[in-house]
Amino acid sequence: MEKIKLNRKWCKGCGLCIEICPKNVYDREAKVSTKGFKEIIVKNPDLCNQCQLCELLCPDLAITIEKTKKDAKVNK
Amino acid sequence: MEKIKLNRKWCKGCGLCIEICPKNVYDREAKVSTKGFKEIIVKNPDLCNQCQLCELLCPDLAITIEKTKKDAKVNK
Amino acid sequence: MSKIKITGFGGQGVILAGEILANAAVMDGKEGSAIGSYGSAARGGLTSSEIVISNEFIDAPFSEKPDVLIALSQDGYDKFVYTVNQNGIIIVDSGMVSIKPLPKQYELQAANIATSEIKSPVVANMVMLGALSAITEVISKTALINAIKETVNEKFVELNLRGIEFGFEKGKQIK
Amino acid sequence: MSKIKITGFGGQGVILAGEILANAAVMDGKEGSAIGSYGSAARGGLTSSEIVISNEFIDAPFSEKPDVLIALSQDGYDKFVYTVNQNGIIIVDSGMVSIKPLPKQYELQAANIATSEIKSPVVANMVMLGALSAITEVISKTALINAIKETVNEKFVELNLRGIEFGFEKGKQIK
Amino acid sequence: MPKLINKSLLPPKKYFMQGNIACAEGALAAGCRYYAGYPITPSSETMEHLSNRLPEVNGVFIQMEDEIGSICSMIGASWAGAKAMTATSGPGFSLMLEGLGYAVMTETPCVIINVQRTGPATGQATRPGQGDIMQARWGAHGDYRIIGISPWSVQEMYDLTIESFNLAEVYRVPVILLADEVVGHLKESFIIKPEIEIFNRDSSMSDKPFGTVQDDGVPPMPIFGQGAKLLVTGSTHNEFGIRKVADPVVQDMLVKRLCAKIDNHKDKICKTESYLVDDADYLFISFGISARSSYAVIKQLRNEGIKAGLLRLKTIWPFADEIIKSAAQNCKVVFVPEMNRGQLVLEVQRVLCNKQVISIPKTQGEAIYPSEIYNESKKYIK
Amino acid sequence: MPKLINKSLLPPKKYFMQGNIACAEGALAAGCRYYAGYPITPSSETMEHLSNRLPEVNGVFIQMEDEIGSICSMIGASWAGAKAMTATSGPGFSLMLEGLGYAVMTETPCVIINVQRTGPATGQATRPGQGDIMQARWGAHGDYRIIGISPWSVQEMYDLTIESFNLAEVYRVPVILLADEVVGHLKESFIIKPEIEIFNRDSSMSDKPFGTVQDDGVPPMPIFGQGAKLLVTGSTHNEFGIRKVADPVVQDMLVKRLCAKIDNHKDKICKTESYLVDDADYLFISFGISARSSYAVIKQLRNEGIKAGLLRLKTIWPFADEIIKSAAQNCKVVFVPEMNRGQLVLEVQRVLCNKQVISIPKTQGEAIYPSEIYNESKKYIK
Amino acid sequence: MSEHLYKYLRPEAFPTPFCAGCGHGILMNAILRAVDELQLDFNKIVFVSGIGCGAWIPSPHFAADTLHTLHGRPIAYATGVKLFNPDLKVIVISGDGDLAAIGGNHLIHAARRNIELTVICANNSIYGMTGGQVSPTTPKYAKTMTTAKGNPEEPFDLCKLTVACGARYVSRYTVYHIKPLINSIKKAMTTKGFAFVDVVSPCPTQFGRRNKQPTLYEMFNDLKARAIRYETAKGLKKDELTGKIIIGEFNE
Amino acid sequence: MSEHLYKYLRPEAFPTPFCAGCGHGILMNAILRAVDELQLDFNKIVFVSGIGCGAWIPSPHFAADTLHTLHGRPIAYATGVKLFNPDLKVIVISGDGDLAAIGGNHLIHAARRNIELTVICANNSIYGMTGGQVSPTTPKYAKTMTTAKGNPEEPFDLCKLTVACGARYVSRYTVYHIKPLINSIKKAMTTKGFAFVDVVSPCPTQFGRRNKQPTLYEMFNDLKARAIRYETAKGLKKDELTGKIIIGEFNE
Ligand SMILES: Cc1ncc(C[n+]2csc(CCOP(=O)(O)OP(=O)(O)O)c2C)c(N)n1
Ligand SMILES: Cc1ncc(C[n+]2csc(CCOP(=O)(O)OP(=O)(O)O)c2C)c(N)n1
Ligand code: SF4
Ligand code: SF4
Ligand code: SF4
Ligand code: SF4
Ligand code: SF4
Ligand code: SF4
Ligand SMILES: [Mg+2]
Ligand SMILES: [Mg+2]
Repeated sequence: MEKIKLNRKWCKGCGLCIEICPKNVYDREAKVSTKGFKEIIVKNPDLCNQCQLCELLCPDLAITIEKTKKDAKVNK
Repeated sequence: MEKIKLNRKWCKGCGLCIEICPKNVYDREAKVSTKGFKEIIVKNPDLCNQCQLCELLCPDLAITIEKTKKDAKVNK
Repeated sequence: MSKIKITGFGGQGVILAGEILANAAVMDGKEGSAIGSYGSAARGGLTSSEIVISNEFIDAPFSEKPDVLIALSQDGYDKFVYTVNQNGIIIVDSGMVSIKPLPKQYELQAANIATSEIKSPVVANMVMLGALSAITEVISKTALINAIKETVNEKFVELNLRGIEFGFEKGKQIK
Repeated sequence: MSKIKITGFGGQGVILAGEILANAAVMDGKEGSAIGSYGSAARGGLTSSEIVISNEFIDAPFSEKPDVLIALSQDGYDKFVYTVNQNGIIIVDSGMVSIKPLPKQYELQAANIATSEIKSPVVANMVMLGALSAITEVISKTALINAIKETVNEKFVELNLRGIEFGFEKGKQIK
Repeated sequence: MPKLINKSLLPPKKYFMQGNIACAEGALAAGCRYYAGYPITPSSETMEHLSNRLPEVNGVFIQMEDEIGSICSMIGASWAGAKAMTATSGPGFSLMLEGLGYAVMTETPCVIINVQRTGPATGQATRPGQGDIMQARWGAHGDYRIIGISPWSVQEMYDLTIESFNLAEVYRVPVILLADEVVGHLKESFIIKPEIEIFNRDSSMSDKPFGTVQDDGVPPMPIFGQGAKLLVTGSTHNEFGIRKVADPVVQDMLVKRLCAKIDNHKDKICKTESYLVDDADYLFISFGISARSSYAVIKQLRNEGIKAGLLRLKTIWPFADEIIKSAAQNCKVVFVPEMNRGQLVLEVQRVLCNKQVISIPKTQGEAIYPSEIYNESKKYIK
Repeated sequence: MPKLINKSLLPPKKYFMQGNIACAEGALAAGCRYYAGYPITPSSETMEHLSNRLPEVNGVFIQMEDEIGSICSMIGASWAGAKAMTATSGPGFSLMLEGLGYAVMTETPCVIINVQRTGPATGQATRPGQGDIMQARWGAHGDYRIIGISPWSVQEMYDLTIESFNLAEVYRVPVILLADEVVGHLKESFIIKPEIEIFNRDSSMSDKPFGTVQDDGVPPMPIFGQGAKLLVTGSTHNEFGIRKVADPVVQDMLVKRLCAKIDNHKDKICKTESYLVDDADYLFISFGISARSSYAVIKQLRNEGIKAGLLRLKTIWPFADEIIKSAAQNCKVVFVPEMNRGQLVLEVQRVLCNKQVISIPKTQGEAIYPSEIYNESKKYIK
Repeated sequence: MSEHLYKYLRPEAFPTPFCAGCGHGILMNAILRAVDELQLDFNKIVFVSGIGCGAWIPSPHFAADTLHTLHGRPIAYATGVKLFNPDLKVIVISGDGDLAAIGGNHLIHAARRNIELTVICANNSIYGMTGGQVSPTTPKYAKTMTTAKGNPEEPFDLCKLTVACGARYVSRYTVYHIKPLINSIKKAMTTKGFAFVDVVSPCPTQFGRRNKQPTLYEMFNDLKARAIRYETAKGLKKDELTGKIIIGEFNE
Repeated sequence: MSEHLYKYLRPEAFPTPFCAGCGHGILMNAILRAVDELQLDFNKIVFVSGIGCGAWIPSPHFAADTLHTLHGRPIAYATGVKLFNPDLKVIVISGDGDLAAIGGNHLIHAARRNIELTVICANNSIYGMTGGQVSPTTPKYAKTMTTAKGNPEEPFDLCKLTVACGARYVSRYTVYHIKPLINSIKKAMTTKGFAFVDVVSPCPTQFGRRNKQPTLYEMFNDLKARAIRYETAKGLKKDELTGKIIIGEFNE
């Protein structure tokens, strides 16, 4: 089960996740897609510390951070 | 020249002048007039101390206090 | 069908009188309607009430040409006196109005009666209604009394009824 | 009278292209009109522009049945391809659109040209206008150039002109 | 739509009451339990009466900050399940038009009382007029239909207020009671019957609260809190309530249905009353207090041996064109007395193309009197 | 009224411009120096353009808190001496109606641009419609007249805006430019001529700023600060501006004059354009962008040998009944294409009683296209 | 009123249409005194009012340019007048219902924009003209035509409100406190920016009658009892201020 | 957004119609989190909104009863819903133009009346939907479509305004301050009375582009730089606060 789910259908490529992630988890594809921007990719999922910033701040509700057990309480 | 001018055409007989005058200058006639109230009269003009309260507070702008010289500056 | 107009100035209770009259007619089992019209300022200006009493559905509830004019003030008298139906009558408070010499005109000093006899100038309107009841068939005294009892604030019922009585007596005299 | 329709998605500069085309016609001494229509969301949705060029007063400024369809996106191509006038032509960005086999259809990869040759994907629209000018009589290249110089922000004139040039060359090839 | 019979709230009997208050009582009898309004002469008595009466029946009364707030809050309450009403006069009605259009678009049952005074603008605030007839029909932007009803007596201020609620609920449409200052302030006798016919909206759960199979149908209207997950919007929407702001077909179907659900049911909606119309050579067509003066006139004319008749429109909108056509079939001249510069007459002229249709307008801030109608009509009566 | 010739503000030449911006430039050319408005699609470009341009010509621009504030502030500015304007669309226009009535009652020159979109309610905000025609005529309470004008091109967005100001000044009446989204957003070529005909209000001192000798006259309009001690009121008033809220005669005279000053000058106000009307068997009557599609249709029909003609109403209100009657005299069928459910057609039917008048309505949030008009009319063309 | 002020009046408009004992007449007097003491050019003042008894104060009584507008809209009209001709002094006089109920939005926005207007609220805590319905300044629990059991709502403090919007000068006085009132109106009229004066003006007919103060004099007694100076009020707790009328200048 | 919140959405409404990087989507997430953490019954909530981008937050995205009303009027509609059925939780979500420009009057009156509504202002300091015109919360000197040379007007502080009207709970956060924002929305939703949350929500398209912050990230940096806590702000002078965004709870 992957920790980070990126809903490409909803993402509009604003790039906030890339800028805001403290762990440099996200990046863009090299080529512009038919949606008119370079799609986002989860480049380094393993670096994620589950801070949830991206999930909470993604303006297109396109990111889910699945909590692994040990972190489950971090953001209660 | 009279010191207190009462404009009967404008007065509606609210009675405030009677109540408010510190010198008891005003009174009412005995009989109801065709305007439907007992008209106001200036009963004791000589008692007036020219405080101007009645002039300033008459809601129908019906009272003028002519200032005699000695008091002329009282309300500047 | 009777068309009545009551006229006076604001504060004389013209509208109330009209409503009591129409209501009384309804209590008598008839149809009754009342329209009050206030002057421009609603305060001291000309006021009048149009009452229609009928045994069937009232068509136009106006008293353009009243069968009875009840005048409590000079302005009202002057404005409406020539609108009265040719067989109509006028009941006028001659203490308040300097009247013109006209036929079928009944005079009483309602305001004076109210002030001196009843000690309440505000019931001049009831005095006029009482007189109306005595002078014409338009309304019965009983109906007026019932209407007052139903409409008027309890505290003032007595006063108003006295107005009716005095007016009725006076009406009988001048009839 | 020529009726042109340009279609694509929001962000491809479809509306601007239409305006430059119509404006160019005006600079050529003709009458030109342009109507832009945005999709429901104005952001990424289907966008199209209707241009009419004429020597006299333009009656209805619509391109219901365009003489030329310029398609930059699949959605727009699919929606309008069968509305083209029976003698009309289609100019399509075959890098963006999977096309149907149709006569009088001119294909060029405008977006790719813009990205790879001009290093600016946003001028694909100008590439298409350049091609239009080469393929048809509808508008002269000079007029397009003048219109761009007049309309476009100075900083981007150069870029847009390059789009026209590339498109014009490509157009000549595929004509 | 199932009809209910409710007991009247007030003891059944003959009353002597003001029109505006009879209207308030009619609303209560019809089941109105929400009133939002803003004071304005000559309609304020309705609101004043309801400010006392609604709490007695567990209803809600609120005086809002203005008329815009009033109509909007009324619409909100209707979606929360209320039979809701507001009352106003010209200036306030002018402010409600955007909200009126919203009520039409969202198919929200509600009742607006307009006690008409003399305009335009502030005009003569305490004086009667009938100058808002066309405004009721056309005052909001875009294409739509409403129902407009005109009472001519205190009895009808009661009865037709009930009728207004019934129509609003059945057709999911705002209904405007186009009263005037005369009937609003008139006091006269009227009868409250023991039982009242009531129609309530169909509030059954539905996932299509804005769509029907028929082109002219009225969809069910679930209310808030039922779990229907309603999408209520004044934007163009499909049967589910989903916004479709660029879809030509949805727009067309919606507007057409909003019009057709009223137009196609004219025969059920339109109420008129005929007085001596059958053999009339001279037909008066009127409404509200003007019709009452007209009634006096036809009686007078009949007394003179002139065959005059009156067709009174209780329903002004939708316009009863078929009824009018058939009533006017055999008459020579049609008169339209009204307290404005000629509004209803335009519709009558359109419908009665080949007749001589005479406008009898009055804009003097007074009722139109029988003598005035009589004198004017006599010019055309040979 | 003395006519002035002003130099145009922009260099005279052929331009390529958006309709809404041409409208703004027309206003400036006409002398507009005050704009108050509130953003709304599809009219906002006019305001945006003026926000930049007005300060350049020492004019005043303000974005108000809403449309009510906009129209009221515009009226205030007009009495301070400004040629003043606002622009809006359906929902905003609905909010302006009380103010519109006030402008009529106080005889305040001002111009309202309504770039019509698809209603009712929020409808399809970015899409064209022509559904506010009747609203412009009847939207405010009471009896009144306004002038309503319909441009069909960018050229006319410029020219007829100037004309609107001229008429507003001459007749002291609010003028409504009934544009639509298509002409508002259309970009096309148009010509600015070097000189412009301008009419200004007569602002000479007068103690009777609300009364004239003629029953249908326009009084002079002194402005604030001149020492005229103006009494401006939306209540019924006499020639001096004094409130007369219970005087039947004053009310009657005022309302009659407000109507007559427009009605009696129809011949000067109403502008129409005829295309191939003289021998037409089939007459199209239309306005705005619908007229342009109609124009394409008559050309097509003529090509087929069918005698079709177009009468285009530049002036919708007052309604050009005489012109329409004479244009339609010899035709067989009249068609009225419009982007609503049939509004103008009602007036045409009233006026052309004995003709077959066919409504060609469209409410799809799209322009009405030539093919649609053609197909519909062909059903009646033999 | 002092006869030297008669020149500001249209005598034909008198007697006023106000009820006997209406506070609005006192305010009328106060405004003209202020104008006179400031020696303002009456021909360069435009008085703008809405609809209501209070709105009748200038129109038709003042022999100046007057703009009697729509209910709730005088500030919007005034904005147009002032912006187009800044040489005019523009003074808005209207009721609490007019300015704070239906007109509340124009009030707060004009204050925010700091348009140079003098706005005088003839505040009788009731809708006088339409027969005594509750207004947004009616005290809690007071009886009105539409709150027969007592007003359940909290009223606005219009001074707090306009201060929160950024108004340059804000004050409140009652017509009973006539001299400070006149002075405050003068200050408002000379403020460079938006000025607001909330004037408590008794309505014996619609408010007094229903709340056991049927005459102006009785209403004055009530005002006297309830008035408290702004400076004093600052030291008090919320519940100590219940029922009080804070008078004075609110800007600091 | 966490998938356990998907149940509150209508998936067919996604992707949202908002521009890339629009702050309103973040607010959408925050509101649903608050609802979820409070375990509110979603079938008993009515979301009311006006017209504007912000007004689209609940409608059609939330799988609850939604009432998408007229521009400026959601609070008036909400008043009707709440008064007639007090068992419903009524939450108003709309833009700054909607709530504070055209809708300002309903806002202040609902606050005064203390109607139990949760009002969330999706405040992007601009009219997003109509193309970037100035709004009553646009900072002074900022560039907009109708203030190309910079906004000459002072903006409202909507928190001060609603506090002055008597609102029970008033706060401001930016969407960047996401956790305190969610907590504050929760407090607002459980307030017995009128609650107002002013949410600063960047609009890169219409505001950012014109003011040198073309992306959401740049706008966030600006918010970070300008935000100052209410408690801190209290100690500062007016000019020290110029350009600052005061965040925190405003009721004391
Ligand atoms: C749009 C509109 N709504 C309502 C009215 C009715 N109306 C006239 S005056 C008034 C209230 C006046 O109250 P206020 O402003 O406090 O003045 P006051 O009479 O108390 O001095 C109202 C509601 C109106 N004229 N216009
Ligand atoms: C009565 C009315 N006036 C104007 C409009 C046009 N309009 C739609 S949204 C909007 C502004 C929206 O701004 P805001 O509320 O701040 O929301 P945002 O788009 O910025 O989120 C306007 C003016 C309208 N729909 N109705
Ligand atoms: S923040 Fe969200 S919408 Fe923006 S790029 Fe990342 S995933 Fe896409
Ligand atoms: S949860 Fe935190 S660390 Fe993990 S991807 Fe998101 S922002 Fe980066
Ligand atoms: S205060 Fe004025 S109005 Fe009242 S009674 Fe005295 S003189 Fe008359
Ligand atoms: S001036 Fe003073 S003392 Fe003289 S009459 Fe008036 S109130 Fe009395
Ligand atoms: S009703 Fe009240 S405010 Fe109006 S005139 Fe009478 S006392 Fe004054
Ligand atoms: S315009 Fe602004 S507020 Fe509207 S969706 Fe785009 S970024 Fe968001
Ligand atoms: Mg008041
Ligand atoms: Mg915004």
